Amino acid sequence: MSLLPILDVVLAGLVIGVAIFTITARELFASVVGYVAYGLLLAFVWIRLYAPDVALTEAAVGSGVTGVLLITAGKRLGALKNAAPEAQPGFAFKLLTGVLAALVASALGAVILMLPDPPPSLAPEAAAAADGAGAGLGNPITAVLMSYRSLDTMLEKIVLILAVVGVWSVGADKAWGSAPAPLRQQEPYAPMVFLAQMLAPVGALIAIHIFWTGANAPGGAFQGGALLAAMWMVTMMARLTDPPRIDTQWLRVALVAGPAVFLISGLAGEVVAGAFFAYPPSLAKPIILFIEAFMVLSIAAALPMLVAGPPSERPD
Amino acid sequence: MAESGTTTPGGYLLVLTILLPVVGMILSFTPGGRNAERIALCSTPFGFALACAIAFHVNRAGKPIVYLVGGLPPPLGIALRADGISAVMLVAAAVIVTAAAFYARPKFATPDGVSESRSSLTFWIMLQAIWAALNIIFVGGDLFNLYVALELLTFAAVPLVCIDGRPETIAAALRYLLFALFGSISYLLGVALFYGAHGTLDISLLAERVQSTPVVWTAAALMTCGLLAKTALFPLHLWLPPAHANAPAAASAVLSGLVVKGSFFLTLRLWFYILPALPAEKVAIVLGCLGSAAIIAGSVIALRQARLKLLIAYSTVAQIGYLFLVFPLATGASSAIGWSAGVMQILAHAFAKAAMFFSAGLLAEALGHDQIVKLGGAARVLPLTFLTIALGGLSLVGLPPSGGFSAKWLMLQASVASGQWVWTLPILAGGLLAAGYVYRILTPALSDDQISLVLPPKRSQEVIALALTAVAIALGFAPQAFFDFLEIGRPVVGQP
Amino acid sequence: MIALLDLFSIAAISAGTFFFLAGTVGLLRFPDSLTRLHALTKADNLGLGLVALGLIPHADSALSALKLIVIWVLVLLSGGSTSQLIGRALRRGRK
Amino acid sequence: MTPSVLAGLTGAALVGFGLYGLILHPHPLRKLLAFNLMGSGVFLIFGIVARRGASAGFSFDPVPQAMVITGIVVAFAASAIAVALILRLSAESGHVTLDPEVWTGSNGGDTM
Amino acid sequence: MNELLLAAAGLIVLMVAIGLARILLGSNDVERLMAVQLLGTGGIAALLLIAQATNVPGVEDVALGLALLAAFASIAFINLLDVDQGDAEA
Repeated sequence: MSLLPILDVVLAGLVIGVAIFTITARELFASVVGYVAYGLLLAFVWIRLYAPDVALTEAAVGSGVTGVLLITAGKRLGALKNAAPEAQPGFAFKLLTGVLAALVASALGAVILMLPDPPPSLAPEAAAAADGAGAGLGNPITAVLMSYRSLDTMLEKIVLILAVVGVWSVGADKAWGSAPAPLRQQEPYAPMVFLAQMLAPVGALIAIHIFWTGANAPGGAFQGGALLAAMWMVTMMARLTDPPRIDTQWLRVALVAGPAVFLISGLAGEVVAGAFFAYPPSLAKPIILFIEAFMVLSIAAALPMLVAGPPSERPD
Repeated sequence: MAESGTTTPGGYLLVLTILLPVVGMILSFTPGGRNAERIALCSTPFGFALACAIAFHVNRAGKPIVYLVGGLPPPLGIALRADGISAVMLVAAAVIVTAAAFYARPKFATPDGVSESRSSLTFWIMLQAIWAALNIIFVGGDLFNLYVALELLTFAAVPLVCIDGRPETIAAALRYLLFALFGSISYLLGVALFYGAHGTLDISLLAERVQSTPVVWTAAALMTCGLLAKTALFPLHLWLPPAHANAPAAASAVLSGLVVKGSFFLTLRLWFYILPALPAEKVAIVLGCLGSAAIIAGSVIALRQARLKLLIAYSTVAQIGYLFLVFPLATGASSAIGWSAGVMQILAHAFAKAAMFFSAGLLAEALGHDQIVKLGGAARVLPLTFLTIALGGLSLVGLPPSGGFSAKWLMLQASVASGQWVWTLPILAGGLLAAGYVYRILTPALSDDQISLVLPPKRSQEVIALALTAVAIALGFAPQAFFDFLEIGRPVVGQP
Repeated sequence: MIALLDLFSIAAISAGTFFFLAGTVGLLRFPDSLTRLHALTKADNLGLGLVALGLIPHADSALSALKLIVIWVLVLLSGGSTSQLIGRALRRGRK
Repeated sequence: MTPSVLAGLTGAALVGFGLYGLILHPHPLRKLLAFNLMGSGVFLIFGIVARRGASAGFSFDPVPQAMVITGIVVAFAASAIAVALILRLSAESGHVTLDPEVWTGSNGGDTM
Repeated sequence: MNELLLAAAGLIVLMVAIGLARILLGSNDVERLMAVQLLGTGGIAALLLIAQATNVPGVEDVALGLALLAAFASIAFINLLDVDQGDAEA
């Protein structure tokens, strides 16, 4: 396969080129477009690293939802068209920063070339243990996330709730309890409504499919949840739905459902399987899928709420 | 290490101490409203009991207690471990969080007439989240798990800084967040390199495997750099004073007393637990120099502050500097003294500083401002508050009898015993400068000027603050058994 | 049979690649934004369709073949609607 | 040059660019973009660690990949909080600057 | 066969690269949105070809996700643009 290395080099060059564009673009808007394109490109690099799960996550969250978050922010700032009214840093400072960044990058590059050979790996252990606690999960990443590093995954969902509270807390006192501002102010055009009406149901179906296959193939709770979140945001942008009030009970329950179910199962593990966050081997797969289903729900609720921002004072 | 591979008796307490505040958070958030404060106030005493139980188990076993999450051993699974210093920190965190919760009750109770208010819900959830994150940091045995905990800590601390919504607090919070994010990503990069080099992130397994290679040095440098940014060691301290000075007093106390200690604790874990095999004398000297610079710079700037809370915040910058003297002092033959000194300094500062911030908050509410020049005569109208400030100041300056005195005395002993005389200079100079800024607060307050109270302070809040300084003072009488307890599970540095 | 399918794949994928080439040439050579948009969306969507078609014989299962088709339909749908919206934005506010 | 080495060097370069932007850009939203770029560079380095760990019939080591997924989520949550703060700051004060000089007037303090 | 797939993928990636450079470096904001379109079509085509040639499992799902997300990003950008214009007219 002689073509593959050339392809890799072109890809790396493209990623770096778009990254440079993102950093150096004069306007904020151009920079954000560059960032979204960059995220989609990174998905390729992840495919080349045999990491389809990460590719999907990076595309969905790293590029898609983060991109929308930044665009929405730029729009609300009203600063998209001329984002740099501030004093630009001086040349000496630029040079100094450039030298520092170049030093860090080259040291890092050198160290990466020095990583030990043969490389250490937990892949054999993970493979051997796949019959154990992660029983019947064909996707080792799901096994790692849900079984071996269950504490991390549970805490990561807690981080999401905390971020939602953090974002809400930035709002005004008197707006507390009301809904965040809609993602679009005026009536949308017909093509956008049409697209949203077609895309959202198909997308939701695909999201659920990706969650479901996650037990055995690339995909899983996070990727499925993120796609579902994107679809909810599509309907918000076409004004088919508006963000819910933040004191809505179903919203709160949806946000905590994932970590709460995870936590309860974790505590039950002490009774059923002899340790917190342990699963009885015969039931591991159904329990994991059960927990993941609720995590999909929590993620699908949390990401759009994070993008929608704090509750807004205007009664809409 | 044989003990790292299996769950020990009492190990389940480690999971519970993490899960208790997490459950509290979830329960506070879902129904919202007044439940949040009820749950927080009820759960903190339980947390204190759990921390004491952990300390009891560690003491009885005489070695660290371990829990394997899910019964799965590292490197694939995550282990939780508590040694002497973890247990002490757990107890200290529980005490200060409990004190902060009860102190904050009047200010952050949901007002009558509304079912839920922004600042109350945020405060109670974030307080519990900080507590959860700190508990994970104190008992976590896995570097990536600790990364998640660090992020949890940041996301909980930032909203507390800007909870009152003034623009300057938001700017302070944003600056804090950007520093903290830089810190986390730098830490995470180090984690990636450690995994790439040694195939595990478990602290005790890594300790067995690390060698002095460029990869390990780079990883350690990146992680240290990130942690220093989060700990606000000079010259990365710029975010701290505005953030800590602008938060409400209950939050400032937790931020200054505990949150910065979280990332410092991980720096200790990194150098003393993972990398004891590395010849790190130069690193220790660099950290010691930065610490010394922090002591001097922080104290000098504190001397020049017009606002009381900013003065206390800059004093935190200085007191953080002392912590970093542990690195040169806790190596070699006299390492036990240096280690004790470091832990004593963490504790004494945590309690004294929390009490000082509580008092500053009471003072600002009672007088309507916290300008130092306008404090004339305040000590006569607020005697308990100024008693607290004076006793806390005693510990910060390092006068006997106090925890601060013990810490600085032990540091001096360690520098002399290890032949590193040079470190005595910043220690003594810092003490003098601290005396200067404490004097600056107390002199006008003790004058005969007339001053009127806007609002008399709540006696319960004054008592809580006083109780915390009492702990800081009582630390000065810590028996030898306490120092022996701190030695449990400490790797011996510099002796192969 | 296998050879025939391979031949079909080769033909479809080559044709698809050609359309991508054509799209980029259009993008570079056409004088204004609207015509460039025209070149890009039409040619590239056709290109993707042909590539997907060419890969269908290699799909592991009927489900993956179906997914390839769904991918194309999705891209067509979103490409059609968004280029309409981009076109409208271009016409209204040239900047 | 193997693909994983190439990706690793790309990751290192991205960390460099991100760091440059993070320090240099005065606008906090641009700083945030740079932070995300830096983050993706770090994740790529996790990616090559995972790819290098291919063995025993696996084409990758699942542990670092799982960590990247967790890391991406956390980075997004961070961005969301930062955006909320930036928007609130501009709504309250009309300008978005982190320059501490601007914020010292109200206290009369001499913050550094 | 694999060589051919890779050659096709390489050509498409090259086209995408040229297109991206042309679009991003131009000075027209609306036209920059085409970058996302370009990646949504060319990118997915190349992705499918590379994955087929290197035997990465489950790539159809990734491509499905990318297709959805490309549409999602485009909608968000357009949402922003015509809001801006609406404001300008008002």
